[in-house]
Amino acid sequence: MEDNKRIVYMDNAATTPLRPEVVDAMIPFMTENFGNPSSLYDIAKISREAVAKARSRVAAAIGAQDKEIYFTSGGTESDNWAIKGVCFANCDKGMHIITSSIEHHAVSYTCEWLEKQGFEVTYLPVDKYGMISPEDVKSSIRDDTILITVMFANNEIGTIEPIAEIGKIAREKGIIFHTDAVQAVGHVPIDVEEMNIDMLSLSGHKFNGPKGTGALYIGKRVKLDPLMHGGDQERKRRAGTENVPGIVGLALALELSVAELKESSERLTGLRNRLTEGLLKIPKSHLNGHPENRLPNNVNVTFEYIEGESILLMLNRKGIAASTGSACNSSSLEPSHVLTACGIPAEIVHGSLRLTIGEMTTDEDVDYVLKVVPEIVQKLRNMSPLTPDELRT
Amino acid sequence: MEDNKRIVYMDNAATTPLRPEVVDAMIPFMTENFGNPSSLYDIAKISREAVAKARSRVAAAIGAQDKEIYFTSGGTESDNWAIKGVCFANCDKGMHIITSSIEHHAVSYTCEWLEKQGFEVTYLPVDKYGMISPEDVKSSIRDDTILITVMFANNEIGTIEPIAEIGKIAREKGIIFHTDAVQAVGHVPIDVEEMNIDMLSLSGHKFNGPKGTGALYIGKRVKLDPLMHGGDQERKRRAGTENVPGIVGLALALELSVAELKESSERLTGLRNRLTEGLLKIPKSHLNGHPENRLPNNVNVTFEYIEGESILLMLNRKGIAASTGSACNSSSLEPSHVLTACGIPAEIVHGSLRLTIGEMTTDEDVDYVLKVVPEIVQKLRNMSPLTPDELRT
Amino acid sequence: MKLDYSNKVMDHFENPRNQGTIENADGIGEEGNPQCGDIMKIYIRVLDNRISDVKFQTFGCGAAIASSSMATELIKGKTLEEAWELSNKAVVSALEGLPPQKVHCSVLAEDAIHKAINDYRVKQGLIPWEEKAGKEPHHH
Amino acid sequence: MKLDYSNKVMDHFENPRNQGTIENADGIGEEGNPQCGDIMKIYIRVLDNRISDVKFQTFGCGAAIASSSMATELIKGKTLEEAWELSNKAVVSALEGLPPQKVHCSVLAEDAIHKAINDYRVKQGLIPWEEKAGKEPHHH
Ligand SMILES: Cc1ncc(COP(=O)(O)O)c(C=O)c1O
Ligand SMILES: Cc1ncc(COP(=O)(O)O)c(C=O)c1O
Repeated sequence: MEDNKRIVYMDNAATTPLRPEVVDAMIPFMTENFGNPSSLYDIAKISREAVAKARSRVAAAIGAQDKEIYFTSGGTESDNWAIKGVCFANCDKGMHIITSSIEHHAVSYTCEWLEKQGFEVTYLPVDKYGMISPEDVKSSIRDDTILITVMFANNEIGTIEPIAEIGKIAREKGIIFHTDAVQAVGHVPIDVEEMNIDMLSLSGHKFNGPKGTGALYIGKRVKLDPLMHGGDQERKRRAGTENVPGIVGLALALELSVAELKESSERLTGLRNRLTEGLLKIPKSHLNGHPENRLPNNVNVTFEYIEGESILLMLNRKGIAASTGSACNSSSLEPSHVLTACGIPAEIVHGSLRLTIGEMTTDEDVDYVLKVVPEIVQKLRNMSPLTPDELRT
Repeated sequence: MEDNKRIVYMDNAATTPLRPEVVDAMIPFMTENFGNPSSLYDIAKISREAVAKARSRVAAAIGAQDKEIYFTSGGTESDNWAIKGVCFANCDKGMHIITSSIEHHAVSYTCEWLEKQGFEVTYLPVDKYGMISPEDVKSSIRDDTILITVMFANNEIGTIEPIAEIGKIAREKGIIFHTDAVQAVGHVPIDVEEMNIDMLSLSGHKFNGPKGTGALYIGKRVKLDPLMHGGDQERKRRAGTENVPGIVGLALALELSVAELKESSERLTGLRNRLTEGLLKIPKSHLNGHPENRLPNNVNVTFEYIEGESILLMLNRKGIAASTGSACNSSSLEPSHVLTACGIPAEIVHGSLRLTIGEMTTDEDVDYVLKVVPEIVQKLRNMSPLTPDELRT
Repeated sequence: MKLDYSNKVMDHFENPRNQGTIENADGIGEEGNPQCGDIMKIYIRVLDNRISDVKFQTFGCGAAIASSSMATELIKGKTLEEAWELSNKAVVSALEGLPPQKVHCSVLAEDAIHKAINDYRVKQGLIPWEEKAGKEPHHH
Repeated sequence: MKLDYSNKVMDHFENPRNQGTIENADGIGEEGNPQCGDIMKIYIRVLDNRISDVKFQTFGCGAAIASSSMATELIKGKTLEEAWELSNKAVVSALEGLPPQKVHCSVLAEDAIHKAINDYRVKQGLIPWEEKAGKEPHHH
């Protein structure tokens, strides 16, 4: 690491820093107010009331009722619970699930596991922008379809899906509709009633709340099995001693995010657009995801002839934290299933860079990134055997 | 609440206060070191290394290897994962599980749910002290038994089970042996190798670590499905962005507990014995659980003619936080399944009081409790229609 | 044990009114059983068809004790007809609410009072009154 | 992307040695393909049966670039026989280790060098050397 270098964090889709006021709200529940909310004595009552207040805050943030909010250990648990819970509780009605081909692995691997248990899964295709077509959802519905699960916004390319339309179709057919809104909650307006959403997953650390915390909204009409069997917590649907500081932190972070949503999303959209335009000035670069229907904080660009991990390593040297959908992203050497589903050719899929901005991001950060990235792309292109001569320097 | 009253927390089996040094160790990971451990850049590396160090600490505490430790969201998740994970992965070999009739609901309700999925479960009886007999385990083993799950120490009555003997039997028969050691870890010495334990559940907030954190030890020979499908975390076995502060806190708290175990368990045993002897001076009172083979921090006494919740409410008035296995303990009005399994008659099972001491407990606390409890018992007995005249005042 | 009792409940639990027995009571009613974790015993003294004195003994949770205390307060000085009409709902609302899983305790109080009144009537050679149909049952 | 590269890897990644091309090279070897995310191209100049100069071009991750840089360093000035004997293991250990999922990058370097040497041999009218049996394969 170079000393005294500028640090620019542009991986807010991976995780976000906790807001200082959220840390402050959590601390008392890590110190004196440590009571188990299920107990009867006074310090337990403080915890219990804090959890109740947190539940109201989360409910208000997504247009739900308090008793429809269940706290979990994160987006992954919420997704697993929603999908497995509905499938196990409703397999007498049918064993068919509809999902998309660009879901987060918390959804897609859960579906694949259920296939091994005898369920059938339809993985809907997406267009080149990563958009799912409500028509496709409609035409995939069968008599034995018990669940539709489609993400609200994609974590890699930022595309926002037509959730309200899909919700309407599901409601008309009486099929439970779950959405993985981990990347959307706190970033775009959501109303579960208006959008006909039956279940919604969210994760605290994606909106400046704590890691290891999440929630699942479960509408009143949904029948589902627990994923966590055990104690009577969460109205007997999600066992386990409540993570009180985590719950308090998640709820406050969400309330603050939603309160500032309009203002902050305008600001981020401005930064995002400037970043995108600047990066696309680099020759042979392409924007991934939808040009307009996308998260205000997401930029995803592919640079031909170079590979993502080496871009990231060089960015890290310059103090810039970012992400890629490249092969080297995982130990499996598979290129991103999302970019592949969008039809990005295999030869160039490896050269993608995801920059996700956040509350901390400034105009100067964008300037800095727009100065550094072209240099790095050029340096790696000079090194690559694929680069055409006219792009070498 | 009376003002300026003494506060005596004797519900450490429900949850424990965080150690101040553990809070201090967690804070940096809630503030500047917020990186997602799966990422490549420098702040992520700090998180990654912290998680690796935490894993070593947990492994060392129970005699396991680092790569056998998997972090979870708590004891409940560890139990659910261990049991469901083994059952789903091994159902081709058999569908029979052996467990006890005094397990925590995180185990027993999981088993009951698996029964609905077609598994068969043997619930072993216990003697009047809540002891499971290794002979019973042995004679219950069938050709299609794939899992034995027996708790290390009971959460209500503190009885410590003959885990090493059961482990030996399981190993000889080649059956996977899981133990819910949530109440034992950090309180009694444990060595998974010596005791032939294949899987072990633990929960951070039971040894002065954070809530919403846990771990599952999974020995190398165990094949199991994930409970949390999704990202590549935890060597692809437990998906979800790591709760870095939680993991760091759990591991430090465990390391400290184990380092001090001998000393603190001697001290607690002394306090426990004094508490027990003092309470048993009350006429028509009985000790629940094993008189010697019990957790150093657990006292569980039944007082005839009165009911647990009313004892707790009066104790709370006096600043004493405790627990009961009474009917009113849960919304179901069922008396404790543990006391019932020990053969405590239904008429008196309701009058039980659990006092679980901890690091904070002092000699003065014990004195205070021994002064207050007899008064309360007498007050309630005077109110009860069941009390024989000679016990009224 | 997620019980958040009202201040009224806690007051009656901590300072129970009319706790005790009446020697040679005119009527005694007992309801509940120890297996279920609650028993209520009501003693009444009747003068000119009015409950001139009432006492209770209760084995049970906070809500059971508070319900006994409140119910006895509500019938003290009332005519037997008025006392018979005391519903568990009236006890709950006088207590400023009970947690749902504790409402059965108030039913217990109503039932015990009915038993005490009928015990008195039978002792007087009168026909016991009948429980209203559709009354909320006391679940066990 | 849980990659913790050694300082050596990072040094060779950030300051690659022998990066570039050789005009009218005596031998050129290319290995890998863009679908898999890595391609390595090795250029050699041969003088008196020795590798008097060597350059590489690489498309790929940090480990691929560092492996190319290190492998070229290790064969520079060596006889063709010595260069042929360079194993991927030697590259890994010179780099002070590679994460398991990145070891294939070092295999790529070995393979590309072999191809360059055989390209030279064929151009000289010699029979290409054969790969040892049981050599660690370069997985794709
Ligand atoms: C769309 C989406 N779903 C689910 C998850 C899983 O959330 P967590 O890692 O908090 O469990 C993530 C983030 O990693 C995500 O981006
Ligand atoms: C024996 C036992 N197992 C499992 C659990 C569940 O642990 P947690 O509430 O941390 O999920 C507990 C504590 O509640 C317990 O005492």
